[in-house]
Amino acid sequence: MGVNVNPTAAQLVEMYRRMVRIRLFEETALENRTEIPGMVHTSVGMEASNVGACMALREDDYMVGTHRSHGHPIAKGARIDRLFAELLGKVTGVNQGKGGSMHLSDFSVGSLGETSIVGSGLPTATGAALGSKLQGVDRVALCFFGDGAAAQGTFHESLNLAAIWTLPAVYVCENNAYGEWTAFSDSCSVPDIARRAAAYDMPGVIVDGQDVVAVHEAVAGAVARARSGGGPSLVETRTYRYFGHAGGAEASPTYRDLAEVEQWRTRDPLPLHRERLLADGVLTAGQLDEVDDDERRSVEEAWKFALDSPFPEPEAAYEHVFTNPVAVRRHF
Amino acid sequence: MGVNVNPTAAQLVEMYRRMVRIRLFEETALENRTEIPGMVHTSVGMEASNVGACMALREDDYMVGTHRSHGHPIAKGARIDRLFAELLGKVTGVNQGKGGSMHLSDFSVGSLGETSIVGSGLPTATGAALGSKLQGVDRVALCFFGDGAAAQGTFHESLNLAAIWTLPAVYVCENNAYGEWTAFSDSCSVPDIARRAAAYDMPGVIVDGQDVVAVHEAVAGAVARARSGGGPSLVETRTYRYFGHAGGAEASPTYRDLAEVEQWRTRDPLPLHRERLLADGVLTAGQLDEVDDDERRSVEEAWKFALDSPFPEPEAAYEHVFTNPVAVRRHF
Amino acid sequence: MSKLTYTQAITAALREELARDPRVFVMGEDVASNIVGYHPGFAEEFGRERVRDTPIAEAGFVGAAAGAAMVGMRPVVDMMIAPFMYVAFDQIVSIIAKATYLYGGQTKMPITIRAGMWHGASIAAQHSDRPMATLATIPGLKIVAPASPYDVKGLLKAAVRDDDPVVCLEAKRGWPTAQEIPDEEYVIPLGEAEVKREGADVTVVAVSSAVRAALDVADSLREDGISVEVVDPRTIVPLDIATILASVEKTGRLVVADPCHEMCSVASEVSATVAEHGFWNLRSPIARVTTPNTHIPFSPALEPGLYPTADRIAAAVHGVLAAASTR
Amino acid sequence: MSKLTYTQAITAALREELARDPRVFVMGEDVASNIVGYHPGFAEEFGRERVRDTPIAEAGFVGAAAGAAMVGMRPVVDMMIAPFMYVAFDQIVSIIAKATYLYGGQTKMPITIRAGMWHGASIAAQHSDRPMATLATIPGLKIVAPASPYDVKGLLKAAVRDDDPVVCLEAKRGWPTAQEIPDEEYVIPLGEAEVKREGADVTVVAVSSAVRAALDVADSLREDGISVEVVDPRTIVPLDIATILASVEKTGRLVVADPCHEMCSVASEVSATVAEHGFWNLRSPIARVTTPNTHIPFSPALEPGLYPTADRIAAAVHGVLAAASTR
Ligand SMILES: Cc1ncc(C[n+]2csc(CCOP(=O)(O)OP(=O)(O)O)c2C)c(N)n1
Ligand SMILES: Cc1ncc(C[n+]2csc(CCOP(=O)(O)OP(=O)(O)O)c2C)c(N)n1
Ligand SMILES: [Mg+2]
Ligand SMILES: [Mg+2]
Repeated sequence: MGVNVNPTAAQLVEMYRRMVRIRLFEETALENRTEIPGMVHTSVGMEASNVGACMALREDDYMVGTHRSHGHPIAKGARIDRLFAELLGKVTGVNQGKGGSMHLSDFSVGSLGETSIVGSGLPTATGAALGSKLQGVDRVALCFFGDGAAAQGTFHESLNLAAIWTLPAVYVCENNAYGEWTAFSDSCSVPDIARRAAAYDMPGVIVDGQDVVAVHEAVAGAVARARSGGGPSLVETRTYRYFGHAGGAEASPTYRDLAEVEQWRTRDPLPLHRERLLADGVLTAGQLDEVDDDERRSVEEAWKFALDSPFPEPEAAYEHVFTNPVAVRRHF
Repeated sequence: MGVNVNPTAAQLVEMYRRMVRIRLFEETALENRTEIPGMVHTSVGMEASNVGACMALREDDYMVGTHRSHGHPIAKGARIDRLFAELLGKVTGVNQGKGGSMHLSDFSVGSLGETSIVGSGLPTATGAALGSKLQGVDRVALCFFGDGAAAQGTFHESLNLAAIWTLPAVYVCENNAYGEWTAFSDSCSVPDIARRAAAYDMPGVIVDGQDVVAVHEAVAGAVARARSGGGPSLVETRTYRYFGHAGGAEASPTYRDLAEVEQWRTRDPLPLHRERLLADGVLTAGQLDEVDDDERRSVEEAWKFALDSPFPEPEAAYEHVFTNPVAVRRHF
Repeated sequence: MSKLTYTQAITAALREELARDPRVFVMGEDVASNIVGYHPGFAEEFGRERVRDTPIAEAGFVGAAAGAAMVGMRPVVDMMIAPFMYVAFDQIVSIIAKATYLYGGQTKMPITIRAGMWHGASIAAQHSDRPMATLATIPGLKIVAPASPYDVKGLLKAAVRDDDPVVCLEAKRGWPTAQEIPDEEYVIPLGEAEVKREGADVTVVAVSSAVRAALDVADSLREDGISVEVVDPRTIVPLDIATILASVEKTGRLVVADPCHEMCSVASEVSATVAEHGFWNLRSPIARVTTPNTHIPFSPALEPGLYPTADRIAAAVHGVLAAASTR
Repeated sequence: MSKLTYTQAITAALREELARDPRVFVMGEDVASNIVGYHPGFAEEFGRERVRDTPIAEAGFVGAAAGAAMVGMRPVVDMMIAPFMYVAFDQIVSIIAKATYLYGGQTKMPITIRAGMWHGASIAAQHSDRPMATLATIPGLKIVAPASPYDVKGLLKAAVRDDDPVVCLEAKRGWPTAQEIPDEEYVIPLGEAEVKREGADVTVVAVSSAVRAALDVADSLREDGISVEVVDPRTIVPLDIATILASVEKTGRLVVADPCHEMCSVASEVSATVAEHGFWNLRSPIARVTTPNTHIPFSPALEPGLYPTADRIAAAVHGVLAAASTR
């Protein structure tokens, strides 16, 4: 995938900005965990993978994600006020409170929905790519999925379909070393997912998932290939989640060593990229701090927007079952 | 798979015998096609693959097959009178008339049922292998599936499971170049199925599916590996079906050239093996003719048995829904 | 008017819709090679991109239809035989049926899933399913079950034009003869039952392949002086309860004939609806004529009697008439 | 007697069955690491071969249970959350439910599939399914829906010992408190309903998580002089029709409370059965209290009222009593 995909300075800054935004969004969610109904799966530690991949896309490209659903739409450019409101089940939520934490989305920026049935998004993304091809437009569809999801049959079926149909699809496996509490090596018969690309005659690469530029480069290559009619690719980002599978800190997890978490934290994607921006003279420390402050302010405002927003009216439960509704017996 | 698996002379003869049996069984079915209700998928042309693989198993090993269901149980040693009776829906059928042509079986010889949902047998065989392992016995489970079935997610899930659990399973893809009317190259993104074994870290080999000894050797190697705790393997037999997907001769098929069929018929597995037996001095021509006559007689008898057998009583429709029955409202 | 068989009516509907709207495309196993006969000449007429053969990967290609629909296409997926849907069940339930709701109306899901119900064909338990009720338990799917060539043409066209997922469950052997069909285009709105025979004594609500049998019963009982009204819901979801209740109000007696297995069948739903909302009009128990809770056996000695045959429907009609008189 | 929660009762049943029969083994995602809490210490006690973690591959491991059962094992598959079954739906329907029939009784299929129904937990449309009716449309599956800790222990043990596939649909949040449970071993036979409260005026047939609400209604209406009989079928397949009909014979009025979506629900089946076989005993319409045919929304402002709450059941009881008096 030797495409020249050097990001511009503006892009490098925007990468930093979006990673900070995800981190602050997640920290806010965890701090207010008791306010948020249902399950919460955070992307903290995985921001470089989320952002590096999404910023390799155009805004009108498509992206499909997973139950770990916060980072992807933010990386794709979704407005966070409506995402926060969704976490709280408010009517101002991007899904009007129908989806919640596991199902963020923003169709206005090509985020076609995160789906919480593990592996179920792979065919959707494949179909979005098929739609592009049938319409003769050059939009690419990117699918995020986890290392655990790679054991699902939909992985196999989707990659095979995309390959035989030469679809403009990019499959990004965010390998964060665990699916729930199961180590990757216990769910996968080979040491990496990328090598399975060979089973579909498509390129497969492994990339450092903590380095946003490395992720961007690998995915941008795959996107360029897809956009120019070269067909699908598989990119595996090696990354890690700092917090528990669903929720916050783990006191003494049995499935992993806290030392492992600490080890990964030494390569945190935010300082890594921040130092690069400083070293390369893209931004000064002061400018970087300004970005941080900016994002902090807007995350705070967005959270406040969500808190202040009203809940939907009870009748809303009956809306959106269909686009052309049919009569349903109601209970209120 | 460099196990020494040279078949004995007796085994070589038995291979011939079973191939002749399948051929005659199928020819009888086709001659009497109008007598047989429902769909019929024949194995004519694929006898070496059926027999070479099954004869690499012990009788107490397990085998799971497909909608193309006649050759596999015969190869595994099932009594053909009860198979014929099953084709006619008779009470003497191996499934008491419940299954028909697409679902032959014979649990008494380890034939755990052919299943007509394409790809659905792969998890079953995987589970039989798991059962063996849990019971601490050394029985192996073999799964036949087609080139078309290799596109199903169950292929991926099963091979991955078998690999991580080191199960005594052997996956035999009978690649007969088509799934219905779709050419293999239109359904598969790589030129062969065997190379997908690498995606599961298991051995994968391609073998001449018209040469019963070659098939036997490859599968016997895989079986030996499985039996000794070495885990699963994938074997792809390159073979061909002479007749239509479901039924008899095709006048002018649009999806393949009749010349292609003729080409494959020049390497028919029966004369190929017959000539080897002659050349190697295993049997004389007269002895081979005796085998043919033997099999012809017993196939005729078996067909007559089936014709003469009674149909099940109507109440039989209500039996076997459960092993421990529950009351069902009846209509007769 | 032209005489069309059920299959020809499907072909006509698909051809018209493919010609009308470039966003419509057909996808399934061997659709381009026309193996089942629905798509004669389609590959040549519309090209293999829009008449798209798939590998045997139902979850993959049904799910791909969902993604294509999200970006503005209107896929028509051919499942070939209804039970093959089970392989794609999660995609149908978790994505296709739920996406519009889950994402708060941000996306339409204009997908048509065509599935032939081939019962009565000696193809045994794995191939003979009639999953109308199974799918009806899933909100978010519209379901049509056309019984006749006329109905399948009009309803399939409505399905393709609808902005929601519609499963078209086709009674592949339910209407054995050809039928006169207008040459002009027509569409049958989803959710409208049809009173296929007017009658005064008993209402028979008949679904899918039971419709033809119910009509035969109505015709033959007329000679005995029994007047049977046959109501065909045609659409299972949304179910036209008003037409059913109006008929029962008139006749006071109800038989429901439905090829689903009895348990939680469409027949059960119709019966429960009338027992709840039309109770005071009932002059006798509601009889269901369904397939028993067995699987479908292969043997032709076992299979045919399991479905709602004319004989069984007629017996049920006599039953509800007799029961009423004992009141 | 010991006080056990619903989850603890499941644990107790599984531990006893694993200890009793070496052919029994447990399989599912993170069962050994005990992520949901059903299997504390099981990995140590029974080993990781018999307490088997699986990759996320539902079709693969559910299908593997089928194969293991065919060769003499008795797998207990943990689906974690009920809708994950859809991913394995073909294996459940085409293989597990059908194999005994398809192969003419040559094989038993002693498989238990455990699936938690987590509705009311703000986990939205893809995670909140209650597929009791969906599965009941499939012959060949026995289905239990235990409401209480006592019932889940006894029914789960019966499921594991049965030679047929049994789906145990667990009302994960349906019985919030612990319950006294005998220390001695007991098994509740499949197919036996329980009259959980005796009463004279109205029968409430309540299923799964609606049972607790129905009992609360019975207790509170007693104070108003209304005597409600609560019948819990406990097993959906086979359904104990006799007990239901006997109760309706006594009370003459029926409310069915069921967390399934209304369409083709278990409530519809119960209602249709009574409308057919208990019609002459009915003194008023049969009321169903179900989940409407919407999906389950995430927002806590929308979700709770959708299920059969005590308020809705009580309103239905008043409704059928009022309706009767207008006769
Ligand atoms: C079909 C299905 N099976 C099981 C689950 C339960 N579950 C939720 S997240 C998860 C682990 C997913 O692992 P991975 O794909 O690696 O994603 P990660 O959580 O690590 O981001 C599981 C098993 C589910 N949601 N869907
Ligand atoms: C799940 C499913 N999809 C589709 C079919 C219809 N069908 C029956 S056989 C067949 C082709 C199978 O091809 P292959 O696996 O190569 O086996 P072959 O028939 O060539 O032996 C198809 C598509 C089916 N039976 N099951
Ligand atoms: Mg992971
Ligand atoms: Mg083939």
